[in-house]
Amino acid sequence: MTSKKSNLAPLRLHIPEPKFRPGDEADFSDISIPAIDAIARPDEASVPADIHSLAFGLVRVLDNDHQAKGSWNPNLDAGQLRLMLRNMMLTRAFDDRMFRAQRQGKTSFYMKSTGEEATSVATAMALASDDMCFPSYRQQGILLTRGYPIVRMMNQIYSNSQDHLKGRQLPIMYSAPEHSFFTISGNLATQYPQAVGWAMASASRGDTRISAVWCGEGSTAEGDFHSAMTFAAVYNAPVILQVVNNQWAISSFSGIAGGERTTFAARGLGYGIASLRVDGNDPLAVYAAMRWAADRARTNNGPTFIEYFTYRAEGHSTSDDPGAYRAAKEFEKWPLGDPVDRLKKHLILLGEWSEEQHQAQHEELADLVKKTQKEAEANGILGHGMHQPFETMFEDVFEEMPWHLKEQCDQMVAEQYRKFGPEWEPK
Amino acid sequence: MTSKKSNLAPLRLHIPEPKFRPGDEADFSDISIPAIDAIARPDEASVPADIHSLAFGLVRVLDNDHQAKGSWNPNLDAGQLRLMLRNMMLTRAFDDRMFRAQRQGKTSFYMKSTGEEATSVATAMALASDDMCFPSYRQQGILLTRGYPIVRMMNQIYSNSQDHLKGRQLPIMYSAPEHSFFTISGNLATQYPQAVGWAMASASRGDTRISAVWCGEGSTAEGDFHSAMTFAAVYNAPVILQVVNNQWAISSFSGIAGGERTTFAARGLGYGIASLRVDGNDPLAVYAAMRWAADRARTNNGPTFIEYFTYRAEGHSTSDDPGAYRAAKEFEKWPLGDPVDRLKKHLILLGEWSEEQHQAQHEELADLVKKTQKEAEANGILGHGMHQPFETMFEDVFEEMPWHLKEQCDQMVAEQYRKFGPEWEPK
Amino acid sequence: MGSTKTMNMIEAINSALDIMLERDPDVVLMGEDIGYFGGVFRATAGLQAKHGKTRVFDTPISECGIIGAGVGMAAYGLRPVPEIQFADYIYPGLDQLVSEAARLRYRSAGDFICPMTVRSPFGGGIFGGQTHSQSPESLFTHVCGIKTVVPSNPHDAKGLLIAAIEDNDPVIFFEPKRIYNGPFSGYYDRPVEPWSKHAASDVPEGYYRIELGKAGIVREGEALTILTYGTMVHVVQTVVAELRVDAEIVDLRTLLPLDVDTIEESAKKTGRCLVVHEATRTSGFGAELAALVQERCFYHLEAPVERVTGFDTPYPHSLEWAYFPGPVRIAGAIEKIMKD
Amino acid sequence: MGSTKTMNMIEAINSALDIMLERDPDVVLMGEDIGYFGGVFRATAGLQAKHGKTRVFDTPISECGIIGAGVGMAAYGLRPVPEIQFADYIYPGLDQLVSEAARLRYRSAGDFICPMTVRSPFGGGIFGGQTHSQSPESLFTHVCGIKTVVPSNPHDAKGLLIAAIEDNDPVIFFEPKRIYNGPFSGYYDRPVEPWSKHAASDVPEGYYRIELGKAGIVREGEALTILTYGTMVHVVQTVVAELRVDAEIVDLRTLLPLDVDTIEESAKKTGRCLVVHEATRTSGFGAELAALVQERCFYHLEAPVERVTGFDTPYPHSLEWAYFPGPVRIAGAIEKIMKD
Ligand SMILES: Cc1ncc(C[n+]2csc(CCOP(=O)(O)OP(=O)(O)O)c2C)c(N)n1
Ligand SMILES: Cc1ncc(C[n+]2csc(CCOP(=O)(O)OP(=O)(O)O)c2C)c(N)n1
Ligand SMILES: [Mg+2]
Ligand SMILES: [Mg+2]
Repeated sequence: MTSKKSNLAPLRLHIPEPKFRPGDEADFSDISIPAIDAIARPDEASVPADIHSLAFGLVRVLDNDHQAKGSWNPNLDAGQLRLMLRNMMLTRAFDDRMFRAQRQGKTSFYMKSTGEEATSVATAMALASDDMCFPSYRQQGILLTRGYPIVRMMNQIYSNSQDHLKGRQLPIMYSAPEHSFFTISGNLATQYPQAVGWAMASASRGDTRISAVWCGEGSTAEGDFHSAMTFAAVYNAPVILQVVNNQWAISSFSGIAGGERTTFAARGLGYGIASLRVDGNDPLAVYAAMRWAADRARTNNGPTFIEYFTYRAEGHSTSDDPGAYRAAKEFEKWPLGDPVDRLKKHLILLGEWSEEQHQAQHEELADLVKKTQKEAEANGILGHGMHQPFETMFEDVFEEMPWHLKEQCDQMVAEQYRKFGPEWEPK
Repeated sequence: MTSKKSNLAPLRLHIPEPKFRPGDEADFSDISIPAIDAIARPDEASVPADIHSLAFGLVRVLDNDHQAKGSWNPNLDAGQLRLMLRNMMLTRAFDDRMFRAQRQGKTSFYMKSTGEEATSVATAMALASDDMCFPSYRQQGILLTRGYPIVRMMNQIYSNSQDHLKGRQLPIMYSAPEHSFFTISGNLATQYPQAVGWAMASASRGDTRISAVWCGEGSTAEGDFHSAMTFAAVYNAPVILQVVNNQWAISSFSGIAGGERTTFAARGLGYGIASLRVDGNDPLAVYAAMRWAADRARTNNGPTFIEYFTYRAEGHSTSDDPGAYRAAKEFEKWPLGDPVDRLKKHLILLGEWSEEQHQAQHEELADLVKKTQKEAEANGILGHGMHQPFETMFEDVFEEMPWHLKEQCDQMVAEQYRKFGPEWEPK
Repeated sequence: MGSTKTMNMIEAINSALDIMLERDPDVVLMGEDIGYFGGVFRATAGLQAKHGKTRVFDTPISECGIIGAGVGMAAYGLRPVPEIQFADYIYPGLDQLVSEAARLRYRSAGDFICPMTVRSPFGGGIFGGQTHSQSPESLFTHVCGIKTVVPSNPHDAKGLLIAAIEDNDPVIFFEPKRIYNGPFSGYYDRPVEPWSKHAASDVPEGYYRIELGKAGIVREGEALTILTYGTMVHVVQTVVAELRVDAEIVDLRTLLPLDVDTIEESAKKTGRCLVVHEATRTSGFGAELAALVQERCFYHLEAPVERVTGFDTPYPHSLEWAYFPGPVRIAGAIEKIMKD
Repeated sequence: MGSTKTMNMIEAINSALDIMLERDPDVVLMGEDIGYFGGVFRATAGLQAKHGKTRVFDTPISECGIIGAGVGMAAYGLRPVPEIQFADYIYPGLDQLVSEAARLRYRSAGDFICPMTVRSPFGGGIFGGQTHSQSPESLFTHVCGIKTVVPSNPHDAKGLLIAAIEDNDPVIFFEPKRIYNGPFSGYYDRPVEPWSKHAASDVPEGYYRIELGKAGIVREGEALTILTYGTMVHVVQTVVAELRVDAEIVDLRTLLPLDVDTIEESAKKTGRCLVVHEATRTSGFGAELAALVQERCFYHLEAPVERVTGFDTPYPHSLEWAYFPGPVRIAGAIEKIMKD
């Protein structure tokens, strides 16, 4: 089968491999961090072809000395900065609590966003509250920033009797239209063309609302990603397409998604879409990039593609142990630090925050989450009976229930009687 | 539903529109043709990141004065040039004849490659004969260049008794493994990841054969395209990924595929793949580009992405009338001319060819094709009984025929008896 | 509804789209070559010129993008009506249809819905070979959350399409391309009869609906029940006339939700049942119909439910008339059922 | 074959892959997270370290790319064994499976073939919600040119997987993830029984094949025939034991090509037939089975063929045990059939 011409060297298959595996000492000194304003902020009306270099640079605002610097500095006031910090800390507190709840067997599944909070919180703050968000599963920070009731998130996680989604969805697959937050899918990247379609619809109606979509760097390999980029470019859709490059897709490092040869931000160039690469652990840079992109979209300057360069500090979900595939303590060595920590230090430097305030807020948020958790658990936890009525299973398949689902529903009810005896009552 | 903020301008949906429609006078004077060697030929071992500009330039060799110039000049000898011309002329003669055969009702369907012959013929000449080609439906020039018997192509087009594909495939959907030509699919772009997989397999076995794949600019929008580019980049596969940008996808101009904002060649940059934009009507440029790419692949320098900038001179297929959606005579005004004409003039300029020789060859090829057509028609034309035995319909679904297909085959045979009487005999 | 006009299937579909574009600013058409050109089968001819480029437009060749963008548009509040050029090419968009369009309402408990109608020409009989002839309808009937509709004539096509567009759930609307221009007797060697000779070509010019989920009885009869849809409705009619058998012919029109009452009543009445479709046999929709009928009418049946279908092979280009479930195959099955 | 060892499903699958990697240099494994990590269910654990990175490797998250590249590798001459992480995520790769892998041999008249085995965990019962619980097997049985296999125990899983990999046609190999670590009685509130207590966990360490297209009779009986596969084989066994009904339980193992002889013989013998699967009901594989059995055994049947299936809704996260076709649903159907 193989045909080897003697005068030609044999071909070789390259299989990307991360630099560090369990047992190795992670060392990120080869990651180069460009200086602030290595590329200055261009005008929002810039033509994509003129700003290619942004896809290979790194938008930064918070410097190593924790000062906010350069042309991208969004110049937020202290109140906004504190709110941003609080939203990120709330997200982290929520994640910690819910992770524990899963470990305690109160639900089936959970996913933390630790280390990546800026990519949800700062982006949500830079958008208008009615701009439509199409998140992946790791953007809980958007909901918390937009003031979605925490107890509702928990009810969903517990699939309990008050779960707005009737226990149908895996934990964390929220849906919140009144907070302009699209229903989360378990299927990666499907939200990408949907966000573009939503933006196209908004534009076709002369609306003023734009849309924004998030996915992981691993998910960029799906065909949906490409369809979305193509449609966004062709119709100049008012959409912001974002990739959270947290270096890992379950156990696969970013090289398996194509990260060895170029940046993820570069993907946008091929479509003629303005593309930014941003320090995803710098909440001010994230805010500034989103703001720039949103302004472009709002002024009919079209779509923007953004890569947030960040790091997934924890496991992929409660179902995996990162110690099995990557070096320990990678996050601690991550050259771009931790977004919460960086914003905290910046605020302290500004004289607008202190270690004491920080510690107090930490405790306050932990308490808040704990208190809310109790409230949610009063509505039930997974697998302990306080779920939605069984018949709800047959609702919402269609607007009106067709005969075959009615029959199946009756059958299910009869089965419950048989199972639990005549005392059983459909709730 | 629509929410209009009074202080914001309404969004607008952009729908791309070609510059000319039926009734308009086409004018391509805005297409800028860079000078030869505006970007010189880089070393084959160049790193993709260092040669971005090639994706926005235009690889050219044959100048307006019909001389071959510059660093890309492949310096083919006169014999090779004449062979290239002959292969292109043969392709055109074949197309003309088969188009007419369809019009005469001898088959159901045909697709010409007029104006694009260089993208098949010159590429095939630049590859080794055992490099694997994954064509779309418009690369008949590869088969003709590689010496595939013309009569076999015609038998396939007529779905006749000698059709190697047993009348199963739509006309022109050839398959020729002994000529390293993959079975053509009706589904656009599916061959893209397959070509990458083939190249990965070859590399993993230490083979020396590379693969090459073609699709139209319209087809680049499919998710398969993106999967292929991603896999090619990740595994550094020895594959040449080509887009024949002939400006049209049935009735849709290239802007509907994303051609308004950037070049198609630019698509490759986002993956970190070396990318070339080439004058597709310049057979020497096409040859040179493919040669460069093939050398890269063979030396483990990885994949290359090539856009051939060309023009679809005729209708999409026998099923459409281009006069219904584009300006008449666009091809005549195409600034990059006709590949056959350009190579002919070059050869004449070199003193290696003459109008008389050209005319004679034109007639010789027309005769050859006509004679072969007779031969093929002796094996039958579509719908006139000389087809493959009916039972062949059930073969090759699986390697061994399972019981249900055997039953269905028996049923079919019984139906034929009922239909045609007891004289009927399965052939 | 007003006056009527003689229309073929394409004209009836075009009329439905035109009316819905007119009535409802949320309706948007998109697809490959459907804009200026009016579609490869001309179903959208003239609609871009009339309703504007942002209402009727060409798309990139990405079925995933077409359906995915459609889901997003529907979530915004529009009623997109994408066209997939051939049903054979729906697979790249299947994930967006089955994992997204069909699931939106359920997974969001009604927060987001997907009132999208995906139109697609399907079926064979036009020498389209294996990639322009497929009938994948059964796949969609297995996916909960999507409705599947197949019209068999101009009148139904228009009324069903309007109902589909107005439906608040995703609908896949398969148009039997073989009968776009005229009903098909099943005799490929006879001249094509135009729609104008068929009663169902008398189509109201205005707005009307045919309810989804309701079958039509094309011919009443006592001897056996024939369940069919699309192109095969006409082939079955030819054969029934030839055989002079008193068959009740049910044109299902909507495969999901199915009109089980009409089916059950008819099968119980006649005690014999034949299912006819063009799709491949194994796990085709005929399997569901046969299973259902024997489940619900077992004690009324005097013979097994028979299936006449395409063979379990790809649709072969040159041998399509040996493949097609034509008059001979149908006649054979009817005779067998009546003998049993 | 040599000596045997106690294995669970995962270990048996891992052993089959290991042996095939060893025996045949053309075998290559690829998929999301299957390399260094060994797969989210650990089916490929240790295989990269043992056989090298170019034989067992991680892929980008693109099911289209995985299957598409697999088709190309198979055309080259390899025997790729891609993993799709969950069957729910197979749709983005469906076009490459149904339009390419399944068609290669036919459309090229044997010039190119596709000896590829796509492995994918499927089915529910692990609180996976609607996107980690689906059973889409019936879709594949409708597509001609592809074989569909579902093992129900470690012994079969290994033998069938080896046969699938050696088969010269594309095979989709669905692994019921609920029983990876132990058979499932259907009583979710009882402790999980490990495979070690089950006879079928006694697995030869070496190479052996179980022929595709052959069902297994799990229990002989006279009172009724139960056709099932995967997880449901075990649930059915529990119920049959509880009801002390003399059922013949047929584990289909291969859905396509189907072992029609075993089915027919059994159904004719018992005169009663129940089909049990976890997939949604409408157009599920049970429809094909019911249609076939009544077609071929009509005059032997004393009751309609019944179907016990998942409901026609997405798999609901928290209500999964009301959704699952468990002991109560099966018992009800058996009682009904025996009464009829
Ligand atoms: C279509 C599809 N394929 C596979 C999966 C399984 N899966 C879930 S998450 C995941 C990794 C995603 O990685 P990335 O996109 O980088 O996002 P991150 O988890 O890092 O935020 C995979 C493979 C899926 N959910 N959907
Ligand atoms: C998946 C798929 N979608 C749609 C089609 C229908 N179709 C056939 S050719 C074509 C246009 C292709 O245009 P392009 O890629 O530019 O190639 P060209 O014909 O110009 O060579 C379309 C839409 C198809 N064959 N396959
Ligand atoms: Mg990631
Ligand atoms: Mg084209």
